[in-house]
Parts: sequence; structure tokens; C-alpha cells
Amino acid sequence: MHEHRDYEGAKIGMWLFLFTEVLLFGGLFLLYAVFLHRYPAEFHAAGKELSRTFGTVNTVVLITSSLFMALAISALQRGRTVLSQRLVLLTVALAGVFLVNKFFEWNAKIGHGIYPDSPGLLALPPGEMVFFNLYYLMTGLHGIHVVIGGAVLLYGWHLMRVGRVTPEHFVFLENGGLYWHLVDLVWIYLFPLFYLVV
Amino acid sequence: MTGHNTAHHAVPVRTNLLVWAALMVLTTITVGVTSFDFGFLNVVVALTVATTKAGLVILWFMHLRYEGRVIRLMVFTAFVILAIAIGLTFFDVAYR
Amino acid sequence: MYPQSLSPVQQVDFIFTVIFGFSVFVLLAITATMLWFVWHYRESRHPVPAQISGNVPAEIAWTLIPSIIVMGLFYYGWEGYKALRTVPEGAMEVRVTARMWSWVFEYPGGKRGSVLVVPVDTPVKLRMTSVDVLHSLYVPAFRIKMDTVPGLETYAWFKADRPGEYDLLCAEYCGLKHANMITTVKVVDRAAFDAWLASADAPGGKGRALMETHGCISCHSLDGTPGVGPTFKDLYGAEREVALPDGTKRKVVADEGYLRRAFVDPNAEVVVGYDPIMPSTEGMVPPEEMEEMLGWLMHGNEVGHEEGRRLMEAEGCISCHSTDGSVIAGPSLKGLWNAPTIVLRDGKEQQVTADEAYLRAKIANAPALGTVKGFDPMMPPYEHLTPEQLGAMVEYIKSLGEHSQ
Amino acid sequence: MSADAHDHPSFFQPLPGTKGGLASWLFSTDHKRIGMLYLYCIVTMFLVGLALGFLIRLELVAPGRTIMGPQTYNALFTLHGVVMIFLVVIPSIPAAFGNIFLPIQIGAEDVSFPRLNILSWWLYIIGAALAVLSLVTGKGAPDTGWTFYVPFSAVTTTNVDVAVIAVFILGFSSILTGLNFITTLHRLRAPGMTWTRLPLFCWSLYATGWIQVLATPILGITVLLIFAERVLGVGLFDPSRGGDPILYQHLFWIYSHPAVYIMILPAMGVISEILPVFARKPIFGYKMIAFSSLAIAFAGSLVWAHHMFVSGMSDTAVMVFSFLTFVVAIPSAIKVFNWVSTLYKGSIRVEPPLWYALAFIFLFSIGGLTGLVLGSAGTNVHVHDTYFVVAHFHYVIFGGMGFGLFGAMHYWFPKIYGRMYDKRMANWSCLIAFVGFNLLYFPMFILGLQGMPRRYYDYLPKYAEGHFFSTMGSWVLATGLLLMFWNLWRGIRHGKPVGRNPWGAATLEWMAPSPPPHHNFDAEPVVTHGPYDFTGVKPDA
Repeated sequence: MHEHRDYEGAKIGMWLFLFTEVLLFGGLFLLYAVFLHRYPAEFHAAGKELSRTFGTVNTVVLITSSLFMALAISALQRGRTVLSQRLVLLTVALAGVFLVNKFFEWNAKIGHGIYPDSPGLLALPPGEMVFFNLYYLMTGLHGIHVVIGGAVLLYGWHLMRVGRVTPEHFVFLENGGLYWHLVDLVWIYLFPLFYLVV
Repeated sequence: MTGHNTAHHAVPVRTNLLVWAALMVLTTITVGVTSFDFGFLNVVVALTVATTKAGLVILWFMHLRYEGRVIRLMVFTAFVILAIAIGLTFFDVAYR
Repeated sequence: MYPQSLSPVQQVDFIFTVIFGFSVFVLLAITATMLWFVWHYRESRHPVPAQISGNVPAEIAWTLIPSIIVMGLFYYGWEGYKALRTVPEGAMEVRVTARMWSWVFEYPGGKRGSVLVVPVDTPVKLRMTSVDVLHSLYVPAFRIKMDTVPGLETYAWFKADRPGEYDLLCAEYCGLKHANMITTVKVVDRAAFDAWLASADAPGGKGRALMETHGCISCHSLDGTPGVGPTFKDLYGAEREVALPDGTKRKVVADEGYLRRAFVDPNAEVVVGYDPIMPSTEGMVPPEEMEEMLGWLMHGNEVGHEEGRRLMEAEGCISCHSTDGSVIAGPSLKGLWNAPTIVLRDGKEQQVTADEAYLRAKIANAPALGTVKGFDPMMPPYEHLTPEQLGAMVEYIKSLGEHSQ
Repeated sequence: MSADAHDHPSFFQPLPGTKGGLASWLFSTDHKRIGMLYLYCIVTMFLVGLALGFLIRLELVAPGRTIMGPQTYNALFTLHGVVMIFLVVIPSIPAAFGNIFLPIQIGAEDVSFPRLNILSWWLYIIGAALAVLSLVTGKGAPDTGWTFYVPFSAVTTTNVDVAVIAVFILGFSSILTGLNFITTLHRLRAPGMTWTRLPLFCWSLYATGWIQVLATPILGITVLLIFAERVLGVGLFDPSRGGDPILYQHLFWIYSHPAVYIMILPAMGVISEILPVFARKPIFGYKMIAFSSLAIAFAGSLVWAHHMFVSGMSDTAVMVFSFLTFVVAIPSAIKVFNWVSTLYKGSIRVEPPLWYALAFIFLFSIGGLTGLVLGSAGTNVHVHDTYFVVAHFHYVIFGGMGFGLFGAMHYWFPKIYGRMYDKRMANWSCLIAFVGFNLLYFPMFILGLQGMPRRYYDYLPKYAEGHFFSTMGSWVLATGLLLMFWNLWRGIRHGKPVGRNPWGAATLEWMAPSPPPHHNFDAEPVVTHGPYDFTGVKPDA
């Protein structure tokens, strides 16, 4: 079939897809809002259990990865393909750092016997149970998005190498970048809601 | 349809770095203020900072500033719908 | 129209009438107009169409007029809803517990039953919850419906203005026997209601109550568990070894004479293994009350099948466990006694026997005992049942026949 | 086939130089072929759903056990709901007729993302396959009702896990369709096809697309939460774990109420196409109808909790949502008035599509007006979760969307196949189905007012009469529908060939050959007039 080269259309489509992601997380944010309203004290207590250091480091990592992604697009638009490729790889590397961080964080919590359906969790007050259930669900779903985003960007890097994403036709990378920024965006909210909730 | 890609606006490196710096500063602020207790305003402060950061990411990193009216209106609609969904739910949970 | 003077039922019916009247009018108008246009402007009769592409005043009119009308409908609907939700002061409160697939109504004073009995002309507030899934209490006659939600208390109220029996249904789908989760609201006159409420349905009646009043039960269990003193279970007529104050031991039969002596001079013959610490009831308990308690110990203590059957119906056991061998949602009670049973517990199969201890524990806290193989883990715990109520239920199960083979 | 077929190979025939065959359909990126795939799947699923509904009615013909036990019955009505809602009604008009005609109506060659389009169909098939799989695997067919209310759906041992994953995937399929249509309408309109020249069918699909994109993800996360609760023990809806079952209902209806508009808006679009064509005059108040589609889409997302007036939700919320519900009634009322006015002073040719459109207006009006009873808080309490609701939504969804779909089938049939069905037979089948429909569902209003709760396997003897008539109606309705499908099927094979524009319609699809060729138009069309400007347009059949 013939190839559509409607960049504006591709971008509109991507944005529409991002809305579905926003609304997907939106359902969970709705639950978070309701439960925070219902259990403020328990959320406060449970929030203290999470490592603020891990959270802050991961925030810095993701924001920086977003910067690299934005720089990669700018570089490509200026025709500096090699630089762009390296920046994309840096972005993916930071995604990896984020996931490793997350792994250690989850691991520590699970080591303390706090994970969904665990006896340790079920012994907590209801509000804290909800907090940790939401924590695992939301950061877990976010983590899956980090993995997908990383994979998409790696594929974009591959497309650049084989010359199918070029300074003239880079909508794939641009849309991949939009997706990656969305992942960052979700984390920007998750971070204060779980690690700084007071 | 348009066959090439001329409408694109390459964001200057400087701008990107500035946005990044602003995001870092806001992250420091939001972590920093947790040592103060504003009561129920804590959540408000945290979310205001988060929303400012989100705005920076959307407008510059996601290029919304450089997009046409159509996409901007669409983004606005999506967030309005999300706000409505959360907001109207509170007519139940806040009064139950 | 003075809606304040109407009962909620009348108020809701009034709104029904208004909305239906409006709807029928609109529907007829639309349909008639439409059909008349189709007939009147058919091609053969009206070959050249008029090129009308709209009419702004008309469109504004049929935007604004319906808007105003529906706002009116909203207002009346809301008024009716408020009437259904505003409980008059001094309403009698009944606690409702819904479970798969039966209702339990608990009255002030602790009486429980599976049929909702209420006095006529009295506002009744139902305070409802559920122990398993969502149900919805629906009494069409009173226009009330409210979901029962686990972990949440909801309410509804009504006032019956004439005696009679009305259907009470479950309106929220709740599984296999949803359609059978039906009971009755029995509206009776005040005197009949008071008499019904006062009628004792706790086993043993007055003597049993006195045992509690005087604190006997705190040392002497009713279900066989050892306490500070020997259990009352199966006491009457049993042979026991007792120690005399001088240390000698002998066997006695717990007949009437022994029981009388035990009331008056409890430490004269103490059952071996227990300390002689019971105070004498002489002077503490009026003689007629002692007679009542004695009477209960000798006769009331034998839990009857009738009582067990009544309880199992009231608590809704029968809606899942048949008494005739057929399978509903749980094993039939017929032939259950001493039946070898395989239960799944923590993912492992275990062989147990449906004996007294198992059945008591199972009824009181089913989730902790695992699930009988082939059935769903859906039986809720019945922690409010007293040991003697459990005993009565087990007795009833026994009476339905022992496992054969 | 028509004379056109010689000059332009139709989309049914293989592209010149290709082999054709089944694979050329299953992996086609041609919007028309994808639309046809959807159409056949949807009709098949509709017949399955119809059979299930027929069995439900048969069981209810008399009190007590008739043909099946309670567990089977509960699984049947669950399956009837899941099949009809997720596999038939939600995709129906947009995925079938939207796919086929939206690009042609705006003068485009295809949708914006043809490959996403076929992916969307494959997701639909995978979802449907999983739904079937849920019946035969695990511990029996789901018995929760299509609403999957917790805690029941979290505790039942039947195979809810697979069913909710199926729903998740079907939701994704629906999102991709909506996303595609919105982008297509923004980007691929032919020169001169301004927003105010857009056919109203396209407007309705645009509004629908937005609901699909913005509401469906909420359903996605909601069913994932059921999955998480069942499989991982994440009890966000479980009160013993601090959760709240009422929140499930909020999330579910935040999607599922707007979803009702996903179902009905495209049908409204079809009616807006049919009426002006057969009245031979412009639609009355084009802008108002187009705008009211958007208004319905927006206002429809504000009213979800009117499904929850007796759920234990706060009274304040009842007031707010009752009010908003009455607000959403207004744009629908406007549409009905505008449709009726379109007939005023027309030159009306009564053909089968018009009969379906008129039946739609009548049935949808009943559905809408009984909605007032449900939206009004005081009366809602009595009829909520009774047969009144069952009747109401069947009037809206089946009487509305269903008859809209049948209208679309009869209207676009000659365009798709280049042949005409037997019109007399079509009129008869419409009449029989209409009578059967009312006999089936009208008694349910009365049953509901008498207090007959829905989803009951068995009922008290006092409801027997209504149920009996209702079951009679199901037989008449089934007869009418089978006659209709048979007539259409015969029309495909033996119908009289027709030309490009048998109805004399003015939208672009009627300028393309029947059936349309692969790329729709010989040259990109330039649009110079509105979609309902019939001056100089004559039927050519």
C-alpha cells in the first residue's frame, strides 16, 4: 500500500493515543484522590515507609532522560543524526537506571513482607493497605510504560541507523519522544503523591 | 497531504537546558518543603509544583507551545474530562 | 398540591403520573406529526420539496421549552427522593444484614428473624449492611430500594399504613440464587407486634436468661468447653466424680437433688479437677428464680431439633444447604452428620469428618476452615452465633440423618 | 454487478496484479474491506446474541425451571450482555459503516492509519476469541452480568479473569477506531469539504470517536483492577482491605455511560443521513444537529452516577447527577424535533430505509422519555434494577442503535453490493420486527413498575402474564429479523443491479461507483456544496 506522509496527522494520532494513557492512569489517580481523602493519616504514615531518596533519584533520572530525548529531537532536526542517536541511547540508558532503582526499591519493600496479598500487608490498617496496593499498582503500571517506552526508543535508534528515521522524516522518533515525555509526566505526579505525601 | 516536514520548529538547546534546570529547581523545592507542615495545604503545594513541572514538560519538551490550535484544544479537552471525572466523583465521596 | 402532607409513596407516585403524562403527550405528538408529514407530503401528493434548511426561532423554542420542563421534572423528582431519604424522628430502627441469599432482621433488644415484622403506622428505619457481596433491599409496595454494601451502612425507611404482607426482594444481582432472595414484610398492629417482639425465641426462655443474669454462664460453659467450673452441657443425669471437703472422692449422678445441693452449698461436692470457689446462691438468688434455673438445667438444656431448624432458616443456611439431599450452592445437610469430607485448605486437600467439632467450627467461621471440594468458597462467617445456637444447629443436622455407607 | 464494475475493479475484486483470496481480506488495509470484515463479524455476533436473548426469554416464559438451571441462566444473560454490548453494539455502526463510508463521505482514499485499522479488527477478533475461551476454560462461564460488579466478580469462581481481559482488548480495539476517525476527519477531508459541509454521519462519528478515546481507557483500568483483585489480591474494591466497592461502580460507569452514546450517536448519524434523502430536502437545522452530537458527547460524560442512585452513594451526588441527567436529555430532544421537522414540506418517498428511520424515532423517543423516569431521583429508586430499566435500555439501544443499524444496512446496501434487495420484503420484515419489538419490551415497563427485579432466573406468579407476552414478542421479533437477514442475503446474490445513486442522495459516497473501487474515486473530488443539497440530484435506479 502507499505510504502516508501526513506528519500533522501522525502527531494528532499520537496525542490522541497519549490521552488514552492519561485517562488510563487517570482512573488510578481518581482512586488515589478518593482514598487520600478518606485515609489522610494512614497515607501519611505509609508514605514515610517509602524511601524518599530512591524517589528523588528516580525523579532526577527521568527528568534528565526527558531532557536527552528533547535534545535528541532538536539534534535530529538540525541534521546531527549521530548526536541524536547517542542522545537516544542515553535516554534509554537512563530508563534502565530508573528500572534498576525501582527494582531495588520494590525488592526492599517485598523483603519487608509488604506486597499485595502478603500477610505483612494484610496486618496493616486499612488505609495503609490501600496506600501500598495503590503504590504497587501505579508504580508497576508506570514501570511497564518505562519498559515499553525504552523499547520504542531503541527501535527508533535502530531506524535512525538504517536510515528510515532521518532529519526529513523523523515522525516516528518524535512520537516515541512524546510517549517518553508522557512517562516522565506520570512520574512527576507519582513522585509527590507517594513519596512526599504528608 | 503535505509531503514534508517544514513546519517543525527545532527547540534551541539552550531552551531545553533551561527547562531542565527549572524542573530540577522545582524538584528540589517540592522535596524541600516537605520539612514544613502546611496542614491540608501540603497536598495543594505538592500538586501545584507537580502541575507546574508537568506544564513545562508538555509545553517545551512535548512541543505543545509550537503546535497548532487543534492539538492544543485537544490536550485541553482531555485534561478537562479527567478533571471532571475526578471532580464529580467527589460529590459522592466528600458527602458520603 | 402540598407535597409535605403526602407520604413518600404518594409523592413518588405523583411524580410518576406527571412524567408519564408528559411522556405520553410528547410521544403521541411526535409520532402523529411524523406520520402525518409522511402521509401529507408523500411524493405523489407533494412532488416539489420546499427548501427549508432550518428555522432559528423554532429551534430556540424547542431547546428552551424542554429545558424548562425537564428542570421542573428534576425538581419534583428530587423532592420525592428527599422524602424517601428523610427519616422521621423516633423511627423504629431495624438492622438488616444481607447475605447470599437471605436477609436477617435484628430488632432493638436483639431479636433476630428472617421475616421483617413491623407495626402498622410506625416509621421504620432500616440500617443495612451486607456480609458478602452487594445486595439491594427492595420493597415495591413502599417504593424503597437501597443497596446493601459490605463495609458500609446504608439506610432506607418506610411507614406501612395498613396491615398485610408485602414482598421484599433483592434487586442487585448477587449470584446463583439471586431470584430466591425474597422474603416478606409482615405489617401487624401494634399490640401484635409488641407481643411478637416480647415472645422469647432464645432457647430456654427465662431460666436461661437468669443463668446469664446471675453470671453462672461466665464460669459454666453451655457448649462443653471447660471453664472455671464444669460445663452445663449434658449435665443433667450425667455421672460425675466429686471430691468432698475431707478429700474423699465418690461418684454422683447429677440429678435434681444434686443440682439443688450444688446451688445451696456448691463446695460440698466439687467435681474433681475444679477448685471449690463457687459462692453459695443462698440469699443471693430468690427461691423462685432458682427454681426457674433448675428447671432449665433439667429440661430446657436439651436443645431441640425444632429450635435448630428455626435458627437455620432465620440465618439463611437453608438457602444454600438443602435438607433433602439436593445440591444448591453448598453440600446438603441431609446425611451430612459424620460424613467423610474432603476440604481444600491453603491449596491442599484434607480429609475430615463432619463431626460435632468440625460442624461447629465450620458454621462459626467457614473461611478459616477451607472449602469442601467441589464447592465455591463463599460461605460467610457466622461469628454472632452463640455456642448453644451452634449446638442447636448441629443437633438439627444430626436429626437429618447420619452419613450412610 | 453494475456496469461500473468493468471500468473500475470494485473493492470486492482483487487489485490488478494481486492474487486475492482470504489473506487479501484478513490483512487488507483497505477501509472498505475492513469495514466489511467488521460487518460480517458483527452480524454473526448479533445473531449469537439474539439466540442467547431468545433462550433467556424462553426460560422466562413461565415461573420456575423451564429449559435450564439457574447457573446456566446467569451465565447466559452475562454472555448476552457481553456479546451484545462489547462485540455488537459498541463496534457496530462506527466499525462497520463508519469504516466503509467515512473516508468516502469526506472524499478521502482511506483512513489516516490503515494499518492501525486492520490491527483494530484483529484485536476485535482476539477479544471475541477470548470471550469464547472464557466459556470453556477455568471453572465455568462468567456469571457476573456484563457489569462485572464487585465484590461478586471478585469472589465468584467462574472464569471472570479471561472475560475481563477480553473486554480490555476489545476496549483497545474501540480506541484505535475512534483515534483513526478523529485524525481522518481532521486531516483527510477533500478540498472544499469544510466542517460545515461534513455529512452528519461523519459529525456523529467524530463525537463518538472522542468518547471512544477519552472514556474507554477508564474501562481498561477498571477491568484490569478486577483482574488485579482476583489474581494479585490488590483489594482496592474490597472493604476488608480498606477498599470501596462503590468506587468500582463510579469507574465502571464513567466509561459505560458515555459508552451508551458510543452506541447511539452513530445511529443518530445514520438517521440524519436517511431522512433528508427520502424527504428530498435539506436536513432541518444542520448546525444544531452537528452541535448537539458534540453536546451529547460532552454532557454524556457528566452523568454516569445516575446508574448509582441506590448504590449507597451520597445524597448530594444523587442531586447533582439527577440534574445533569436532565440536562443531557435536551440535545437528544432537539435532534428528534429536527428530524421530524425535516419531513415537513418534503417530497417524501417511502422506502425501506425510511421505515427503519421512522421506527427508530418512535422507539428512541420511548427509550428517551422513559429515561426521564430513571433520571428523576424519586422515581428512579422504585424502578432501578427492575425490568423497567431492561425495557428502557433495549428501547434506546436495540430500538435506537439496532434499528439505526438495520436502517444503515438497507440504506447503504445498494452502494456496497451494487444490487437492490426486495423492497416489499424489507418493508414487511421491518413491520414484523417493529411489532415484535414492542410486544417483547413494552410489557417489561409494566413488569418493572410492578416491582419485577432484573436478572431473576425465577419470578413470583404475579409477574407471569407480562413475561408470557414478552416471550411471545421475542418470537415475533426473531421472525422479523431472520426475514430481514434472509432478504438481504438473497439481495446480495440475486438482487437487481443498480447504478451509482439509487436513492438520489447528495453525499460523496453516491458519486463513487457501486460497489466502490479500491481507491474510492478516480480523481480527488472537490466539494462545492453541502451534503443535503439535492438540487439537480436525481435517483438513477
